[in-house]
Amino acid sequence: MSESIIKMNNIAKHFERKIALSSLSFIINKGEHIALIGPSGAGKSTLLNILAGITNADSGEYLLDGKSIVNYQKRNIRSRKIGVIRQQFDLIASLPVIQNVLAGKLGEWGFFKSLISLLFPIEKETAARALNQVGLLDKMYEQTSRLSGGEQQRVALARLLVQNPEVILADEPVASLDPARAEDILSLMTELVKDKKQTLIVSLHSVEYAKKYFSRIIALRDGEIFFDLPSEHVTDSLLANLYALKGEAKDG
Amino acid sequence: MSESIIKMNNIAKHFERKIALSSLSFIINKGEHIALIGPSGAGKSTLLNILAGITNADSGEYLLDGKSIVNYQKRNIRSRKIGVIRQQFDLIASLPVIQNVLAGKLGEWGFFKSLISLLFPIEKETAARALNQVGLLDKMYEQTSRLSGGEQQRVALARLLVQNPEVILADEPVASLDPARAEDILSLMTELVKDKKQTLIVSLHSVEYAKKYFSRIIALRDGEIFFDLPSEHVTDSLLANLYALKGEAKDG
Amino acid sequence: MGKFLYFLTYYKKSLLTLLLILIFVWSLFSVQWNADLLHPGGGVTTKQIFQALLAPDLSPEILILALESTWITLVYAVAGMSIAIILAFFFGILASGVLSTSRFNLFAVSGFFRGILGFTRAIHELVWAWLFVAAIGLSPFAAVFALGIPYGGILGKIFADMLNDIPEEPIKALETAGASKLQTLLYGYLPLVRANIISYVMYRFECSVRSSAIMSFVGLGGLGYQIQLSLSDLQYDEVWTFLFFLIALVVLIDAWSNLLRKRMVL
Amino acid sequence: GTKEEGQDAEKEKDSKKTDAVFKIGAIPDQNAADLNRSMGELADYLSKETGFQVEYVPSVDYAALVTAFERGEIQLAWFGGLTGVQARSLVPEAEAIAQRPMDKEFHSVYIANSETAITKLEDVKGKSFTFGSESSTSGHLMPRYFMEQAGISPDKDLNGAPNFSGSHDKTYKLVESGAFQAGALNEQVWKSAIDEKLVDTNKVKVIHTTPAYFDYNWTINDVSEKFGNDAKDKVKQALLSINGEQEEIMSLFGSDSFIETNNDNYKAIEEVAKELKIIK
Amino acid sequence: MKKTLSYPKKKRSFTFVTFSVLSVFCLLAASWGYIFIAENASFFGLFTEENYLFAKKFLSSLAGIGDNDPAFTNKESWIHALKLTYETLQMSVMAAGFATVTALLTVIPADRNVADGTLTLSKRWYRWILFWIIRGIYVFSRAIPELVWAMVIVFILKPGILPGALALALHNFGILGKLFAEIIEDIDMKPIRNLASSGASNAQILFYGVIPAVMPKFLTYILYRWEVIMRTSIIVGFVGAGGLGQQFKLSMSFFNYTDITLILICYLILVAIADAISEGFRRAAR
Ligand SMILES: Nc1ncnc2c1ncn2[C@@H]1O[C@H](COP(=O)(O)OP(=O)(O)OP(=O)(O)O)[C@@H](O)[C@H]1O
Ligand SMILES: Nc1ncnc2c1ncn2[C@@H]1O[C@H](COP(=O)(O)OP(=O)(O)OP(=O)(O)O)[C@@H](O)[C@H]1O
Ligand SMILES: [Mg+2]
Ligand SMILES: [Mg+2]
Repeated sequence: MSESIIKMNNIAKHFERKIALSSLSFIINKGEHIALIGPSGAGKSTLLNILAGITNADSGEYLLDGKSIVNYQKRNIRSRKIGVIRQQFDLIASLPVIQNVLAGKLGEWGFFKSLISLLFPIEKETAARALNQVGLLDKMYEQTSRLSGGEQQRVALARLLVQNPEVILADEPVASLDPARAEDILSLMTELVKDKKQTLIVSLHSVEYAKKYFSRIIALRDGEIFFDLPSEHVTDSLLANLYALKGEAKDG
Repeated sequence: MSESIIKMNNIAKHFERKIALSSLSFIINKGEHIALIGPSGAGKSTLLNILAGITNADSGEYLLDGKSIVNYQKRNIRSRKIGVIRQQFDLIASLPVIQNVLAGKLGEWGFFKSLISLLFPIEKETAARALNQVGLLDKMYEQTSRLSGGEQQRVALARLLVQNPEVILADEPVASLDPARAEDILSLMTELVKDKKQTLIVSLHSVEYAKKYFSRIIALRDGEIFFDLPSEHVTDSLLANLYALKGEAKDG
Repeated sequence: MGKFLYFLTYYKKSLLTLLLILIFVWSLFSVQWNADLLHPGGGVTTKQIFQALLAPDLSPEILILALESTWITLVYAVAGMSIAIILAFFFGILASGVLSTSRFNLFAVSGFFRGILGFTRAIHELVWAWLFVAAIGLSPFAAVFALGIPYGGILGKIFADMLNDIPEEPIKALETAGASKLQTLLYGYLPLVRANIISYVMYRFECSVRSSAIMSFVGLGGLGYQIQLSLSDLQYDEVWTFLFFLIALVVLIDAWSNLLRKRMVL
Repeated sequence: GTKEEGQDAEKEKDSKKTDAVFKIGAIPDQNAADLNRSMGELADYLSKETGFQVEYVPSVDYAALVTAFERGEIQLAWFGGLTGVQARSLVPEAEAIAQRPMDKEFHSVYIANSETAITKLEDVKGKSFTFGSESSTSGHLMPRYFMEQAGISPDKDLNGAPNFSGSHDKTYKLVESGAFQAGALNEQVWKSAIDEKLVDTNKVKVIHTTPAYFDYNWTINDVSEKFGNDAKDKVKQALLSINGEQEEIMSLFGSDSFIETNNDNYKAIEEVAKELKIIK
Repeated sequence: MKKTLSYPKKKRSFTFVTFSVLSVFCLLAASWGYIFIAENASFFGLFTEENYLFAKKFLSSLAGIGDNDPAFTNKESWIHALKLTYETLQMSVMAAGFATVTALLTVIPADRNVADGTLTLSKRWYRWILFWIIRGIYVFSRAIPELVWAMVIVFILKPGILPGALALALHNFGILGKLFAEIIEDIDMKPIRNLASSGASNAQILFYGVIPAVMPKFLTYILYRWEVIMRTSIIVGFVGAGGLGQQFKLSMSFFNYTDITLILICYLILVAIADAISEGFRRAAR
């Protein structure tokens, strides 16, 4: 079942004079679970943004499910293929939980349906089922800003369940959580994704988690692929090299 | 040389109905390096604030260098005993780096001296030496807000060097840094402190770092001491218990 | 030279502050500072005004009149604000450019609407009032429009700025979930600015009450009209009564908006 | 009987087929409360006499009244000399129809606070000074004219720029209180203030009186379209037939009757205003 | 997995926010109702041919049509107007300056966090009394519009720039005081506590912690208020407090429409300049 879903060919991206990604190539198969690691500024977020179609690469080719990403300009079409989850600031804090979850349906709804739903939530069932899966059913009508960091992360997960894309991208989804909560979210995420055979690409700061929850690790450094290996082949010396400092003064 | 510097006896503290610390007792010797760990809401920050004299305990006895903390009401006297470092938010972002470093001298200076120094920094030498030690000499006149997170943490460290207290408290000093920078700061901190035989108490989220850089670990959970052991005696099963979830719903 | 630049950046804020202080000092030279500034009888008048402050006219007729004028003042303020909010909503969204799809659109459309908002708020509401009275006569609508137009400009600009200052992550997240521009407005921009915009509108409402009070100076009723009549008869005690009603109204709205800000969750 | 009159009025209204309100106004040159009361009564009187539904519209500002008159929102207005000229130049059909006997020979008085050493007009040089409204004939235009005739430039020779108090009542009150050392106002307001003991003559004194000029008048708008061709004559008759019986109304005007006047009487004022560059 | 879930019901409660929303609707209905019914105003009555003609006549008078010597083509009028513009500029700067100085002098005791001792980390009983007195003065001075202050002050001071500046300053003193106090109340306490823990006294905290943190915001507000003062300066002139406004009132009384146009042009230029300068300062201070 090694059918490829993402193909990247010589992807490059720079901001003003800063090169964020230089000539990246890799292939990702359907159903793979991938961790993206690397020091600050390595280009993880940039890569995920390109994968999500939020940022456009300067050059190179990006095929999503066999078709170039330019065929996915319409957001509601793209949203069925790819979903993104980041830290809690992805949610609209001033809306109730249920609205944030139902936002995963916006790609399917028209303008008036979404306007009405803002006042009288439609498809409550869908939202309830997703919230139940992440264990937050009782917070359905709570204001999102009142939830703790870990709970907000679960709400974002519930939104993705409602959106139900083929590929799920996550940028440091557990950076601000304590160890217990972080592991909780990661295991929940990998569990839920397995059911539906979705592809998962997650950037992480912690090598420990990357090894524990993901089968393949792609390491970036200075915008290049430093290594791309199955988790069990990643050695401590490789990691030490990956994170080696080039002198603090250079960052900032 | 096991002369005690901090003695805590049945210290308790609550906020409204919430018990943050319940009847804590321990002794810390001069020159010890201690890591404080525990899940979110365990009371780490509260304990550090009490140690720093910023918060007063509801009950119990706290002896600093043999005298009760009430004898240190005068801030400039206390500041020679105890210094605090937290995340970058602790600096005055709109002042230049040098002023933030020299603020460590405020306890010694009179009003007019400090007013003049705000316009024409005095004791530049002292500041320069401290900044050199943390490797930021070239950023002396930079606006503090322009520095990166890691650099700001170093500025806070430089201020402590100038203040030169006997005990240094740090609340999650590396929470927002990537692994390389986090380790860099922790090793720098423990290094500098060793030279002057200062006592160091640091709260951390990462058990890994706690074991690597500190000789003694105090673990808090629900406002009580869960364990207080030399680092090498801390086992994985102890840690698993420490962070065990009681159901997400209870936090936040 | 390098050293000079260094000096400039290090002391930039102090130098700017110094410059502002110097400009202020310059303005002080426009006045000849001597006893001549005061009317020979200024002292007497001051005394009379302060005596009246301690003994405002509390006779029933004046109180009823004050209550009535307070109501009219409030009516014009509320009506003016409702027009201002409608203007600000549409113009603010267009001026912020959050709905623009292309870069050209962004600059052309938002530039154009920012220009309109800038013009409407550049002219003081009393000048608008005078223009309207001259054009459509002494109709209550002259007062309502005169309030609504400049306030629409102010609110619209702030609204646009707030929309522009929103962190982009939640919006990006909505977009990746497949939301169209209009849907991001509904589910992202509007809920995110709601609390801020409401508290700003409340603050402006308080200002509009004061503005509505002075609309009378072009002949439109309200508290200002009574104040002007009493002042022209030199009845300082009545003036203070009316002023106390105005202050009470302002304090009430201020208290309301404070409470609302506290109760409203972000 | 009053009942019959009421019925007559009713009938007349019907015959004109008009339910438009006939609005009168007056320049706010005096105590606003008094003005409201007397003008209200005048409106009642005119309703009774002419059969129109007459209403008094208060105004806070001279220029605002002229503008309202121009827009046809006011049918009949009590103007000063200057505002009347302004109004009639904006509405060419408007006509001055009545004035008080005293308006043929009107005067302004210059007053000064008793504690100052001012005894004659020339003494106001270097003193603080207040006019009434800038649009007032007797409170600004003519006093300014005669000051210039006497060699005093109000913009240069006084202590500070001259103030515009807004009304005649306010002028003498400000001078009495000492807020200003000297001022100029309408002689008739001054006299009635003395009669009614509103002003303390120990504190204020008259230092000069101007020569005579034409002043206040009733000016009627172009009303034939709305109220019929005879409306102007009716109103004029009603005003001219006021006599001692309508004491309440006339107390405000400080007179007991109105006499006829016409636009030409005010040519001189227009000349003065042009000379002082107040109108073009 | 098509099992129906029993999800929670939305709880509805009558909160202060719902109360406010209801009151707003009542106020709206009452206000518009009053305007349409009690004042008998008709909106469509505005669009009569008569009104159109007046508006047209008025606008063409402003544009100087039919006037063979409009003020805005006359050199002397321009010189006079520019002199007044200059005066108005001085008046507005002076007003902003007075308001700032007085607000700065009073703002420290007017902060809630000073009164309750969280900022200074020490309590004094008299601080609350001082707090309420100063806050009361702020409310008093800002609730009274500039125009009313000006009307009172021209009784006391001779006509000119100073009464105008004072009237504007009195009103803005209350506004700036309140804004300043709110900024200090919202200050981030962490750096302050840290300064305290490195031994700074109250005065030192003020200079090293509070002032650097609030100064940029203060500057922004001062400049922003100055823009507003600029706009309002024309208003205080209406009652004789000097500057462009006084001339505006006189020209209105004498129906010199082109003069009014000229003054409005100068006024708009002034407002535009004020906007540009204050924007420039804010940029530079960033
Ligand atoms: N919008 C931007 N404008 C300019 N430079 C940018 C922008 N976004 C990213 N960069 C730069 O591109 C490089 C890669 O950034 P990126 O955010 O992808 O790193 P990252 O691996 O996600 O780092 P972190 O772990 O800190 O999140 C960095 O040097 C960053 O400074
Ligand atoms: N000012 C306060 N008011 C009310 N409750 C408080 C306050 N400060 C702390 N608490 C409560 O006291 C408990 C201990 O808090 P503390 O901040 O010490 O935890 P912590 O161990 O530092 O957690 P974290 O790892 O999240 O920083 C928590 O339940 C917290 O909610
Ligand atoms: Mg990143
Ligand atoms: Mg903490």
